[in-house]
Amino acid sequence: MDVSDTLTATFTELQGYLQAEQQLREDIRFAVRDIEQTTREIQKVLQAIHQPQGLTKIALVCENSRKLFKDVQDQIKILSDKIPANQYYKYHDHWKFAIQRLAFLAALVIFLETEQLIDRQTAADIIGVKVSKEDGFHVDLDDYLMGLLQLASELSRLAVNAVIAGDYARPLQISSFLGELESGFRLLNLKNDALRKRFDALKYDVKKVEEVVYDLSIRGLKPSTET
Amino acid sequence: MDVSDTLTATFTELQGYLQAEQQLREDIRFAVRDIEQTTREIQKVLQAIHQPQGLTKIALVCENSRKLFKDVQDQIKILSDKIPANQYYKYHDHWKFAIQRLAFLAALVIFLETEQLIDRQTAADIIGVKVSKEDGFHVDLDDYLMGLLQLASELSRLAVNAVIAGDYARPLQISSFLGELESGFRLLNLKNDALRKRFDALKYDVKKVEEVVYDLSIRGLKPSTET
Amino acid sequence: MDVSDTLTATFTELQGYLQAEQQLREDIRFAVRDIEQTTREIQKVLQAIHQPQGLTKIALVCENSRKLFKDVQDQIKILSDKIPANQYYKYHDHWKFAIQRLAFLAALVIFLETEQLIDRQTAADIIGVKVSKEDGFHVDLDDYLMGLLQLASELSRLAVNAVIAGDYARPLQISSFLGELESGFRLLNLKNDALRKRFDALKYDVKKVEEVVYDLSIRGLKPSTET
Amino acid sequence: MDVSDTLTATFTELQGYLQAEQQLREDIRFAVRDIEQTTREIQKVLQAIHQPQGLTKIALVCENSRKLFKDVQDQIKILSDKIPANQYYKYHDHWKFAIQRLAFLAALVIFLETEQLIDRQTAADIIGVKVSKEDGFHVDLDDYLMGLLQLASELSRLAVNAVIAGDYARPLQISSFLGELESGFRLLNLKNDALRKRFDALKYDVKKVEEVVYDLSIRGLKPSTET
Amino acid sequence: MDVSDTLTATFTELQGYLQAEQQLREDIRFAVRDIEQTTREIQKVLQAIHQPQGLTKIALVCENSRKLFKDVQDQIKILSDKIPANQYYKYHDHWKFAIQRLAFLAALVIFLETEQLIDRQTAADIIGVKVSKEDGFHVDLDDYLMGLLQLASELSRLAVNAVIAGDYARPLQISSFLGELESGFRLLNLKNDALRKRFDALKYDVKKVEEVVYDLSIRGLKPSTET
Amino acid sequence: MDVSDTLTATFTELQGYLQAEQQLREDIRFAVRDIEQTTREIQKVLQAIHQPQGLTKIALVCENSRKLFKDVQDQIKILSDKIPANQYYKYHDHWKFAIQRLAFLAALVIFLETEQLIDRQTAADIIGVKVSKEDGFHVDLDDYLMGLLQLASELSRLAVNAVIAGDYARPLQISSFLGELESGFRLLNLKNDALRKRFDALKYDVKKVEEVVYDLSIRGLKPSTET
Amino acid sequence: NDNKNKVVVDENSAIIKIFRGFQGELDAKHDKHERLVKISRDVTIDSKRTIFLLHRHRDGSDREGNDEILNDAKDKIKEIQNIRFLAMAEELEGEDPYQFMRAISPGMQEYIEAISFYYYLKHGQLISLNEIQKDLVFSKTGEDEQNKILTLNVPPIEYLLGLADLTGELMRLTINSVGAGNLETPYKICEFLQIVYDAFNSYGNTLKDLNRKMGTLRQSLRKVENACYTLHVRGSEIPKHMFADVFMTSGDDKYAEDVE
Amino acid sequence: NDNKNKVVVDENSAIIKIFRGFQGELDAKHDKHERLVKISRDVTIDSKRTIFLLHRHRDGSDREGNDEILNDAKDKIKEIQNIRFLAMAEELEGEDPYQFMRAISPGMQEYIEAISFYYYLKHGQLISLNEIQKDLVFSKTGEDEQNKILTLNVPPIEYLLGLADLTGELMRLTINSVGAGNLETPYKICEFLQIVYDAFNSYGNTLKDLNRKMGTLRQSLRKVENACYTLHVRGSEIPKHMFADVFMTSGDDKYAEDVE
Ligand SMILES: [Mn+2]
Ligand SMILES: [Mn+2]
Repeated sequence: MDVSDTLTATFTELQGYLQAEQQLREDIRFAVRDIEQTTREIQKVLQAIHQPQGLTKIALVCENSRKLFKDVQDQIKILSDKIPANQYYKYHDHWKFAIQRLAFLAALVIFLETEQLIDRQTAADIIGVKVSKEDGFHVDLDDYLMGLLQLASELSRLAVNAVIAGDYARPLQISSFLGELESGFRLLNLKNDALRKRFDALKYDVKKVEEVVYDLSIRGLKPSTET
Repeated sequence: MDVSDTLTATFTELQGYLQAEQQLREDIRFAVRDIEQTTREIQKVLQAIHQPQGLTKIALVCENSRKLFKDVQDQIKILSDKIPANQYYKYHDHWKFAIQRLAFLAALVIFLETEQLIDRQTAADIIGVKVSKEDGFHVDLDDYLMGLLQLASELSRLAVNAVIAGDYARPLQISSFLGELESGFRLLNLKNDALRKRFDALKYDVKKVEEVVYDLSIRGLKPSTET
Repeated sequence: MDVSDTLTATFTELQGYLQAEQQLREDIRFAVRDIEQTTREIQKVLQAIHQPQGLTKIALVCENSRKLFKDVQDQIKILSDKIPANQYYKYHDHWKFAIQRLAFLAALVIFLETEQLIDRQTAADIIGVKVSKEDGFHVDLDDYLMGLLQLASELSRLAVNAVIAGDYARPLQISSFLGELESGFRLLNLKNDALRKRFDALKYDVKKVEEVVYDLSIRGLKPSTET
Repeated sequence: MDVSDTLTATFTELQGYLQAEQQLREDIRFAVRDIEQTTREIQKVLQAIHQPQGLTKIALVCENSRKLFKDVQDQIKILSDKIPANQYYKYHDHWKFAIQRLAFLAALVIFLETEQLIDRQTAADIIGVKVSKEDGFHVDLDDYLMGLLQLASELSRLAVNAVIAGDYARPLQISSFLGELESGFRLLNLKNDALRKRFDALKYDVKKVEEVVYDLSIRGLKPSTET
Repeated sequence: MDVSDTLTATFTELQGYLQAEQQLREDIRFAVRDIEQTTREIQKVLQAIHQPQGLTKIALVCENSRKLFKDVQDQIKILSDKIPANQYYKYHDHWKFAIQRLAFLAALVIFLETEQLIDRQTAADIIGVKVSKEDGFHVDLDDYLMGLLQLASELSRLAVNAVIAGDYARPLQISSFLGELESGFRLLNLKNDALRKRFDALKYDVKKVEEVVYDLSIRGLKPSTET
Repeated sequence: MDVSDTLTATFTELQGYLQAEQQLREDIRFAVRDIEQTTREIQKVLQAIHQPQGLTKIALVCENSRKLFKDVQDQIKILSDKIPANQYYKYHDHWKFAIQRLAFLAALVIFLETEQLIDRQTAADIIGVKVSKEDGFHVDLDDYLMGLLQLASELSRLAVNAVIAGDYARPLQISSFLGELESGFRLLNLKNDALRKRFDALKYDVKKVEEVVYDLSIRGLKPSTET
Repeated sequence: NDNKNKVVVDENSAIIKIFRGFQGELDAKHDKHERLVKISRDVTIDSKRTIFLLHRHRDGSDREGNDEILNDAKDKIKEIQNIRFLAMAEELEGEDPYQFMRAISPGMQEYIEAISFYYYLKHGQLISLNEIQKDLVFSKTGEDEQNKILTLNVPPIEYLLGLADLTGELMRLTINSVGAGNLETPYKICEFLQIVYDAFNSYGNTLKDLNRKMGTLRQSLRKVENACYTLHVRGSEIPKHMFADVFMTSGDDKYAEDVE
Repeated sequence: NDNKNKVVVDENSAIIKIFRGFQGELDAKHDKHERLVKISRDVTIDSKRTIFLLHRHRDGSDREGNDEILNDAKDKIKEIQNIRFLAMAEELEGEDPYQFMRAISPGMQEYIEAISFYYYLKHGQLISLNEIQKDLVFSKTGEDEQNKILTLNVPPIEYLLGLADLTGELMRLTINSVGAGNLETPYKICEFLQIVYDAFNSYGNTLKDLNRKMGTLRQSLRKVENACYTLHVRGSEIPKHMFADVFMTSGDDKYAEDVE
């Protein structure tokens, strides 16, 4: 019959679409797993800064991380090639946490190298994605901001370990950086629950570092070179 | 200070992005509300088919619905103009149910007019969207399928009311159509929980119409013109 | 200390306020409990219509219910005397379900007596409240509508039991009534979640009665007096 | 130290209490498990009524259940001997569901034998407990009522299966019984949430059986002996 | 009809039982509300210890609490007179939290007065209940233990506030007491989920106080009188 | 009937199987309860290290724990004798937490005695199990690792209490140990949710000890013997 | 990979040495788990497809397509056994199978559902655990050229859980049969489900997973009973002279007696 | 719109006539509700911004920016009153305000939080309900050119709920103050919160919404106490000769006695 044949053809075609989508999710899962693996390796490398001699080897540590970021870029490429135009947000949940973590690690590298806040373009370049939604596979704004908040926690820990390692200038530098970062976040009208919650933790990170600076100053250990 | 200024500039820019997004969600909410309003009116118009004289006025009912669909197309245009490229799925949850409902109503009109299953292209045209993700604001495959399943329930009710109105041919036509539809869905490997659950209801719709046909046949009321 | 004293004074005053309110809620609870008790009795009286001989005793059943409604009016008076001006909606949650149930029962009595839809004024008079909020303790429009939706369910059950009792005209009368009621509700833009959800049940009730009429039609049992 | 020693002594003593209580719970668990086992056996025996030939063997089925109820009485004795005075309700949760189930099964036996509602005394006698709290291990009123509500569901299922077995009188008898039961429950002001929820299911059971009677009526299958 | 009349009689009787029970619950609610009111007053009196001058007024604070405990004893009497023999645990949930709170407050008074752990007999005497289930209205063992765990949290807060008030000895005393308490609890095999969960909080409280003592130690503020 | 008989026979056979398994689970539960009791006693003995004089009595404390571990070995034997070959993981959930706790306690003893990480063989020997699953009742690798993570928390608490007790070298030793442990864990690709979650707590423990070392450093209390 | 780590990890540390060993062990276990999950997922998909295919079977009718459908299903089942389950058995060789039960259980249950559905359609009987087990014993030539027997153990509990799911498919079969005018199957299935339901009920609360499925089982049974009921009351209306006409597919006239 | 409906709706039906009336009434209520939600949302946003602004205030320090911040905040608050709340009062004229409480409550609570935070920074005191109420009485020229008084009623419960939220902001203020080396504010806030906490505690379970906020309030109090504690133990370490140097911003030497 006519109706029946058309209908079967239609549904056979639809079944093709559904299967393709299911396969795509599978592929994404695998691609993201590889990215997460490299991310963990970068993190392992960067942990060295907390060790007694760590701060003396910053250049080497950053260099090694950047090498691994090259791998990340390739893996991101593999992932992003799979995502059809217009469908970034359809699958966003799959890679969101990985991208946040990478944004954090990139920001840490840039801070260690330049004492500056990473901007979105630089973060995107290091990770191997675009800055803007319009250009394709990008770093979502919320995810970039999450990365910055993770950076704050890491730096507050670094301030403590720097003192142990006898580096009294680093806490001042971190304190000033975190103060700026906090001011920046204050400018944002955060709606997003996850971001706002994480932002509250930032204040504690700032406070912790300020206490370290306070400890240094009452003992006369605060380097005077600071302006 | 240098760092501070850059940082402030960066965050002021970011704040702009966040606010724009919040505003966009607000705009989408309003646009979708208008669409839902017209959708309800179309549904009201099409309800007439269940009334005693309803089946004699099908042409008029369909014509009236199609006029309202013109309004929908304009409203969809307003909505889709707001959605930036690549971000359909970021806001999909906002309009998903409205589109499903529209797909159902379009399918009902087509069935009443032609006794055929609406294809995706036709559905998209009537609603005023694209068929394929690549072309922009489209009807998602899952939503189209949901619309078809809603159609099945409506037709099973129509079969009952047709008999009350003395139209004994209509149930046969519906029974055959739903049988085809069920076969079609069987071809799909449904993963999606909502779709699969709704699909189980389809079987009961089919069974209900089959019982009507059975009632007609044992009473010799089944028109013989059917092949 | 100054600050401390002011604070303590403020909070003590507020505590008095809270305690008074709590006492009032307690009183309301008791008053509502009495109303609910009478409501259950009315409902029990009206249940008789579903019994085999029930439909032959409608006049008596309605009369008995109306006697109990007199008690309700007194109990409502006791309740409404407790509510301060302009605070009806502050405590609305306490009696809302009771009023909905009473509106339903009043509507059932009117339907049985006159085959007509109860209007708000009549409902208010039977229950012993005002129609409009300006006049004091009234029946909220949403609650009145909820009562009508409950009526629909009761009537769909009555259609079934009427057939059992051999009354084949009643289902047609109910079907026509529910059809009009459904059309009426479709005119409304329901926002309220509870009403809209209950409205979905109405659709099911209408369908159920349609199926009863269908059963009568196909067996030639449908009285022909109907137009 | 002094403090430390007293404290250890105190807690060692407390541990004794806790261990004794824990042992008691363990014992209760085992005793209840045995009761549940027999309960399941009774249920299995009674399930036979749903089978095609089941309704012809009612006398035998009831007799067999009553034999098993003798075992229950012994097992209840073992359980109740373990419960210290005053502590029935401390451990009530352990056997509450078992007692509800037994009340249901006893009510089913009585209904099958006499078409009457079981009273509390009879239920207590069959199960082997007391009626009143004051006399010791008893059937809690709520649990007895729960048993009755479970009976309603079972009977609504029986109405369906009776028709399959060709017994068209049974649904009428059940419908009338459930109508009475519903009226009875309407007199109760149920505060217990579980009971109230289950009562809603009763309304559904009543409606279900009414629909069975309706199906028989409209097809002229309703036995005329009923008035 | 016969069946119908018996059934109505039965349910009318049952309604009597239910109403009596409901009334009893109402009475219990009121009695417990009064107890809770006094409990809150005692708590308010004892909160003073956290204020800057609080620790200098311990004798007065304890005396004032003990006066209020006299009121509690009367209120407990009123409550316990309402509870029928055998039914303590039927209504236990109504007053369980109040008794836990009272046990905690009694334990706090005893700790402040003697630096000792309150034993069950003392706790029961202060609250005005019995120790053992057999003697009637008593403090359940689990509730007594809950009271002790609440004490631990309160003391960990007190350790912090004592330091603010310049009392550096108190944290040491608390740390040692909580250490003992923790050892005591470790002897118990807690099955009660609520208790076990609360016990986890105790470990946290102990750690918190240890950190206070640590802060004092490392700054040379720890009083040397302690061995 | 044929089908019916086969079915009944099959299900009766399966019931026997289920009952045997249930009995075995019951036996396991009892055996594990005994192990847990001894575990709690060991833990209580080892808690002494946190007390002011605790660190001076380490040898004695370890000796006492080891005596109790002998009992554990016997109890483990009783348990493992019950488990059929190749069904260790069928019942693993019953004892997994107990084994984790024992692994932790064994690791603590070894750390106190040797300042070394316990290896799996040693842990297995102390607990009385095998290392490898081929040899029978063993310590699962995940459980052993869980034990190590619990050790980290315990040591971070010990670092604090060591400072209180005036032992300034211990925190350095712990800090270095935990740093290595963290590096070790970073080598692992943790998939297991529970382990990964617990690993996050390790990071917190490491940070806590770093802060203790920081406090010592900045006050010049850090023993210089450390390299 | 190793090179990268060397930058930061002190390979002389005793702890690091110990953990290097764990790394391999954990990875091996996780990888095996992953592979088993993958196989299990494939088994699930294949089994679901088999069930879908079997639903095209019209039991009780002599449709010529029926044999073909059963043969196709049999082929699919053989394929699952010889490819998927063989791979699974190889992975589990020498392992405690319960260690990976969470990975393999979903596939195994779905397979049991599929094969027991097939068996029911073919033989009108419940397949036994033994029969299921028999198909999952493989003979394999080892490296030493010796034949080795690999057995993939089917725990009775998985068998029960698979059967619980079967009842859902039987319910669907009933609904489809009613639609197709098949009058015998619904009654047969109804009796079958009543026995299964009674049996599962008599097991009590011994099995948590089973408990979870009992609600669905009860619903399925009620749906099947209602379907039989509908058939029965509707069947009662058939005018005698039309009887042969309407039920020509069913050679059974045991329902005639119900006609008034 | 009306034309469209006529196609299908029988306008002679009594029921339809009745429902036509309801349609207008329901729509009017919903529209008012929507408008109030919108105003309330705007109030919330403006209030949140005011609170953000106020957190730049550094209490206890004589920063010249402080006055400016307070003035800016005052302007914002006035704007909320004269634009947002006036509009709200007009919407509610002649209504039972509790009918729309769910719409206006979020904004009102956030506003109470903002104004009480402002008041605390300015006066170091708790703002009273009366004072809040006073600002929400508007005088308006009606159509008859007569002056009319519009009052937007602030229920005591909303006041309490707003205060409960204030405690969170005071906690943040404490954390910021500690960072800024401000030593007086934390102790003052600590005492303030202790009184609020005791008072709310003594109300018991009378208020469900309040109960929900008690957990947060308790946490805030503990955080403030811990902050004071930290200040105290850290302050104890300051070498005497450095004292003036470190705490030059605080003219208060009541902490000197704690220094060993
Ligand atoms: Mn299935
Ligand atoms: Mn806030």
